Amino acid sequence: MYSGASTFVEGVDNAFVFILGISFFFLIGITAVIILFLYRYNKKKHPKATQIEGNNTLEVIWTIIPLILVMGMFYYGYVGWIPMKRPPDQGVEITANARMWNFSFRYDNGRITDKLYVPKDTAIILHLNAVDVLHSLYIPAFRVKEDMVPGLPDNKMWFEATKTGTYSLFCTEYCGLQHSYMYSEVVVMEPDEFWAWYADTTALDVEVPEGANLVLMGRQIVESKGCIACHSYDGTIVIGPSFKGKFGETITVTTEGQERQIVYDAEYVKRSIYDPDYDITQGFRAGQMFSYEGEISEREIDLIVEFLKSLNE
Amino acid sequence: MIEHRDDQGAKLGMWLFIFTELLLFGMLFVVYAVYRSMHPEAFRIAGEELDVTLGTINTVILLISSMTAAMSITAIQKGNKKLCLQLLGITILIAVIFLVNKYFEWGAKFEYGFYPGSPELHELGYGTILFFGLYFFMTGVHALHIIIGIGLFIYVALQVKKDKIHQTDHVWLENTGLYWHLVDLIWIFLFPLFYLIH
Amino acid sequence: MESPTKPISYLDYKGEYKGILGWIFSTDHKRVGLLYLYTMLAFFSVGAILGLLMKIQLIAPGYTIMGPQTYNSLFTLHGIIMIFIIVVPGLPAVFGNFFLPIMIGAKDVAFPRINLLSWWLYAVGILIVLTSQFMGDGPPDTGWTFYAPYSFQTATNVLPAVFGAFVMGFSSILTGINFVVTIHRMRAPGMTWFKMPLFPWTLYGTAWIQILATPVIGITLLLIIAERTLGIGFFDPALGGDPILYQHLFWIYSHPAVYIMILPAMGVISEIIPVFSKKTIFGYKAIVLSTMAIAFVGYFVWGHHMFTSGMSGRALFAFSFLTFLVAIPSAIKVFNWVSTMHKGSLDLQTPFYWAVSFLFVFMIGGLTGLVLGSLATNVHLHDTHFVVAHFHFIVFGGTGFAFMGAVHYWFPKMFGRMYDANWANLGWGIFFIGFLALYLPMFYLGIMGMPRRYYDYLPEFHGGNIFSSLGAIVLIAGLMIIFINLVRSARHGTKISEKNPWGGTTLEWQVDTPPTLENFEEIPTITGKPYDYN
Amino acid sequence: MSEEKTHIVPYKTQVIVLFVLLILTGITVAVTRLEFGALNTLIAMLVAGIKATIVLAWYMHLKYEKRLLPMLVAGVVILFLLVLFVTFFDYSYR
Ligand code: HEA
Ligand code: HEA
Ligand code: HEC
Ligand code: CUA
Ligand SMILES: [Cu+2]
Repeated sequence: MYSGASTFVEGVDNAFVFILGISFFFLIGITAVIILFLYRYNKKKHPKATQIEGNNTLEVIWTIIPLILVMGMFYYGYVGWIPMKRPPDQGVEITANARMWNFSFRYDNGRITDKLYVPKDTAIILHLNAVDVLHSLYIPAFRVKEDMVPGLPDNKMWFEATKTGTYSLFCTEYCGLQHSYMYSEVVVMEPDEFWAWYADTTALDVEVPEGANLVLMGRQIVESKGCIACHSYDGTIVIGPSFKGKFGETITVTTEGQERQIVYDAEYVKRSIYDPDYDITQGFRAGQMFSYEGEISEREIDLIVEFLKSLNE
Repeated sequence: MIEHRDDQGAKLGMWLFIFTELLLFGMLFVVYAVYRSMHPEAFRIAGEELDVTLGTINTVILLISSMTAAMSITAIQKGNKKLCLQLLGITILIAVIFLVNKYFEWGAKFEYGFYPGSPELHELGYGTILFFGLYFFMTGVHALHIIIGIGLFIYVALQVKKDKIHQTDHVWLENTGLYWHLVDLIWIFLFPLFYLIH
Repeated sequence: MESPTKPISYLDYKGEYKGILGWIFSTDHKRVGLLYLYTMLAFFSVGAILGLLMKIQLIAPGYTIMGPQTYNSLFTLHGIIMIFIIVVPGLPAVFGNFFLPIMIGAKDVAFPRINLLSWWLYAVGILIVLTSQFMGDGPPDTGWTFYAPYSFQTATNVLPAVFGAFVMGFSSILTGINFVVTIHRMRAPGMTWFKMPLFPWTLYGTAWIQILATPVIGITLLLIIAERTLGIGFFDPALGGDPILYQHLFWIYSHPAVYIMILPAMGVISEIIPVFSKKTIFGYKAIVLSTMAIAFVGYFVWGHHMFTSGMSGRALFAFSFLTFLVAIPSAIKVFNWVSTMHKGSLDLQTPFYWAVSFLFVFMIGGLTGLVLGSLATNVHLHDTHFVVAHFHFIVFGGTGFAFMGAVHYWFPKMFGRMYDANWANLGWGIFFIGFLALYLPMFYLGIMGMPRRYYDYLPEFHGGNIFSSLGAIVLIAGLMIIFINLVRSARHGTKISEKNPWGGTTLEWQVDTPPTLENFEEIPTITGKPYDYN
Repeated sequence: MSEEKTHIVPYKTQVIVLFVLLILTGITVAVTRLEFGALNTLIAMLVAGIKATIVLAWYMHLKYEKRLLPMLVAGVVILFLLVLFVTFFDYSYR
């Protein structure tokens, strides 16, 4: 507690300490009284009970006092929470995108990452987006959490980190098979360090250096974008068809209700990534994979194709 | 096992059941209210697609059937078995007419391509999809209640005929009547909310 | 109607049908109660074993004994069984059916046949839920909350699970209707409202929630079914639907449902404590009023399950405020129970052990509920293991302990035999220790930030999980002792025919042991208050 | 136990009630043709409310029952309205 990793920590932990303090007081107090009674008024020591019907004054007292305490709890909780709902006007705006089962973060200059990089002591405003089902973005160290609801307009959260370092970031809304692997990290940097990182636009789209290993690059993309959550390299079927030994084959798909034969080529892979529900592979369902338009560039798709080809051996 | 008759108790039980029905439909009205508050314009335009005349006719006949149902209870209380049976007959007949009307109404919507999941609806946007989704679901659940009501009335009429339900023992009839009025009550709200949006 | 010979006990009664048929077609409220009891014990064992399997999986990070798909369907089935099959019907269906008529001086419930129908619906509902496990597409994996849109995107068999829950909802409604009418119409002459014992009072409050809240889940589940089969778009964001509205509807039922679970438990505790203190209950009226207050206010706090769902800030404010209000009546009850023990003559028997340990775990569960009800802390703790610990403490600890207390308390009356007290107490002790070891570490894990419904976790959460998993194994030992003792005693325990082994004052202790078919030869006339020890 | 005497509602009353209901139906349909803006829905709901009350009171015999039932019905309606109201705490301020 009181880790001081973000500006919210203090307010939240105050509420914690206040409520837990009162709770421990009552828990220990009442338990002690019960144990005392068990001993004092045991049948052996106290064979004849004294009948007491009740006492209205006491009833009123033990209604009013808890009421006051509870209002205190409500107040602390409210005060600790109110800043979370009031994002400042100025700040670094980042769009957080969730899908089964990975996060991606898009910065204003077009940079897309799978970890969240933020500067210290600066308000960060996260615009929350989900493609398929509910997810939730949770950074325990910062005491923030908000659901990512598909279709909910203007859904956002904010925080201001106060210590550099790397912190866990979880998905906390159950979202299916790999929910527990929907994990990422927040990297808090010194502001100048961050802005230098930010200005490095070479990372905007993939650069393919001369003589690079295209297959390896493709594989890295497939892994960082989370495709392996549904597609395997070895022929096992997870949620979608396996990538193994498919490229160049003729497969059966359903297109607009019509079954047809189609060649698994670069064009088909591209369509499968940008418009997955157009061709539904036989034996699978529409609506599982969502479009990666805007998240995976055409150049990246070329690399993915290179990688897929390599799986034919 | 232990035979014991308690008409007041039976009626109380029926009322409690009616409460559950009220809340069941109540939640649908909550869903309706939420989506209408989100898409007021689309709901208004979509509402104009519905046939007010047919809706009004159905409202009127349902009200009449409510009256005949209520009268059948008076008849049995007065010991007039024949009139009671006639009134029950009219009620059942009206209920069937109501369903026939619904059938044509739904059929017409289907012909225009307005049914859940249809491509036409998808072009018209979220508000329209939701409006028709609710329209079909709510009137559908209501129609289901009408069908159950018809079944109950037929059963009750047979019992009247066999003199199982008579002047001094008619809770079954009364409870069926209560159920029927509930179906009417719900329609009283469905009608303006779907057909008369402005 | 009265036979001149000595009336026979409900257990020996021979009706139209013989053997098991004489049970599953019996409209006798006592037999229906036992039917529920047996069904529940069977499914509690299943649900509990699922819980144990989950704990074994969580004993170390990564793959231990199952893959993620199995884990996800396990907690779904565990949640559905425990909530819809065990604790929601739980106390009302078993002990309510058995003792409500006797405690208010009636020969049966108002609608015995509908009562039997309730059990049948319940059994059919269970069967439908079970089919979901064995059909083609695999067991459902949505969690017991069936959150949209995942619940209609997953390929698994969500439909039968949802439909089964829907059918069980009907059963619950019918039980509720039956109880309200019974209490309104069939109290013995002289038993005015404020002379009614507290267990019937809590059943009355519960029955109202069953009547007024269950239809909400009914229609919500129907909407999910329509959404999955017809693609209507009520909650599908791709068609304009609002997933948060689904959560509203779900919790409009499911929050009141948690009070369906706890109110009868509080009633049981209010019976046990005075009897074993040999002392009239302290503040009878305060307990009655707080029961009704919980039932009413509990209807308006559902939003505290949705603090991070994207609701408007103002709604959060209102729901948090109301959540704190609803805690007060529970506090009042705790104070009254403890005061009842004051200057009593405490007879430490097994049911009393359960009642006192109930107080302890209920306080922990309730007080951590307050931590969750507060806005700032909920944002941190929502959907973490802290929540899991909270509700196991209050559902398993609260309702479960009360259930155990009730079984031991009413056991002699129901079966006409006594259980072995030493084994029962030993079982209780081991169970209690295992319980604390199992769930206390989860609070810590939650505060550290371990999300719930996680098949796998980071190494930093390992310590707490080991502890917790070992606790589950201790718990199992205790539970086995308790079960075996009860089952054995029901068949071979010492016979008793004494009407009132504990010295209780309510009507069930004035009738034969075990009760006769009609409970009372003659309906008694009530003059005094319940719990009168003068 | 059916000692309570049930009240018999005369046919005439029932016909009169039907007429009132039909007139009210006419009114709602007519009002839609007029422009009152947001008031339109309010009027429609008000008229529907009146109709519902009439059905409850006469056809469903609430008028002739003991106090308990009407009170319960009112309670349920209030409960429903409160739920609706609380739900809109969310939707009105999103
Ligand atoms: C029997 C069932 C039961 C009961 C009775 C309760 C009782 C309470 N619950 Fe719990 N709750 C659940 C079952 C229950 N709960 C379940 C199943 C879930 C999870 C569902 C899911 O997501 O799967 C849940 C989740 C849950 C949440 C949502 C957590 C989240 O997901 O973010 C919250 C938040 O407010 C909450 C709060 C409370 C409160 C304030 C009470 C109060 O009523 C408690 C009142 C009791 C006391 C306060 C203790 C006794 C009093 C004293 C010792 C005296 C001193 C007291 C004072 C000073 C006030 N509960
Ligand atoms: C009544 C309610 C109830 C009860 C009693 C329990 C009991 C247990 N629960 Fe349960 N639990 C829930 C209700 C309950 N649970 C709910 C509603 C959820 C949420 C689901 C969701 O997220 O959707 C949940 C979720 C849940 C999780 C969280 C999953 C996750 O989020 O990742 C875990 C994890 O450990 C767990 C564990 C256990 C364990 C170990 C027990 C144990 O205490 C069980 C004790 C019993 C045993 C250890 C077995 C002993 C018995 C026998 C061997 C039978 C012998 C029989 C005879 C002789 C007749 N439960
Ligand atoms: C949530 C699960 C999921 C994720 C994540 C996912 N897919 Fe898919 N994918 C599917 C499913 C299901 C299908 C089959 C249905 C269809 O054809 O749309 C599919 C089909 C495909 C196909 C056509 C394959 C064939 O054999 O016909 C390709 C190519 C593909 N996906 C590529 C990708 C890439 C590249 C990524 C990552 C950037 C990805 N997928 C991420 C579920 C997923
Ligand atoms: Cu994404 Cu859980
Ligand atoms: Cu709750």
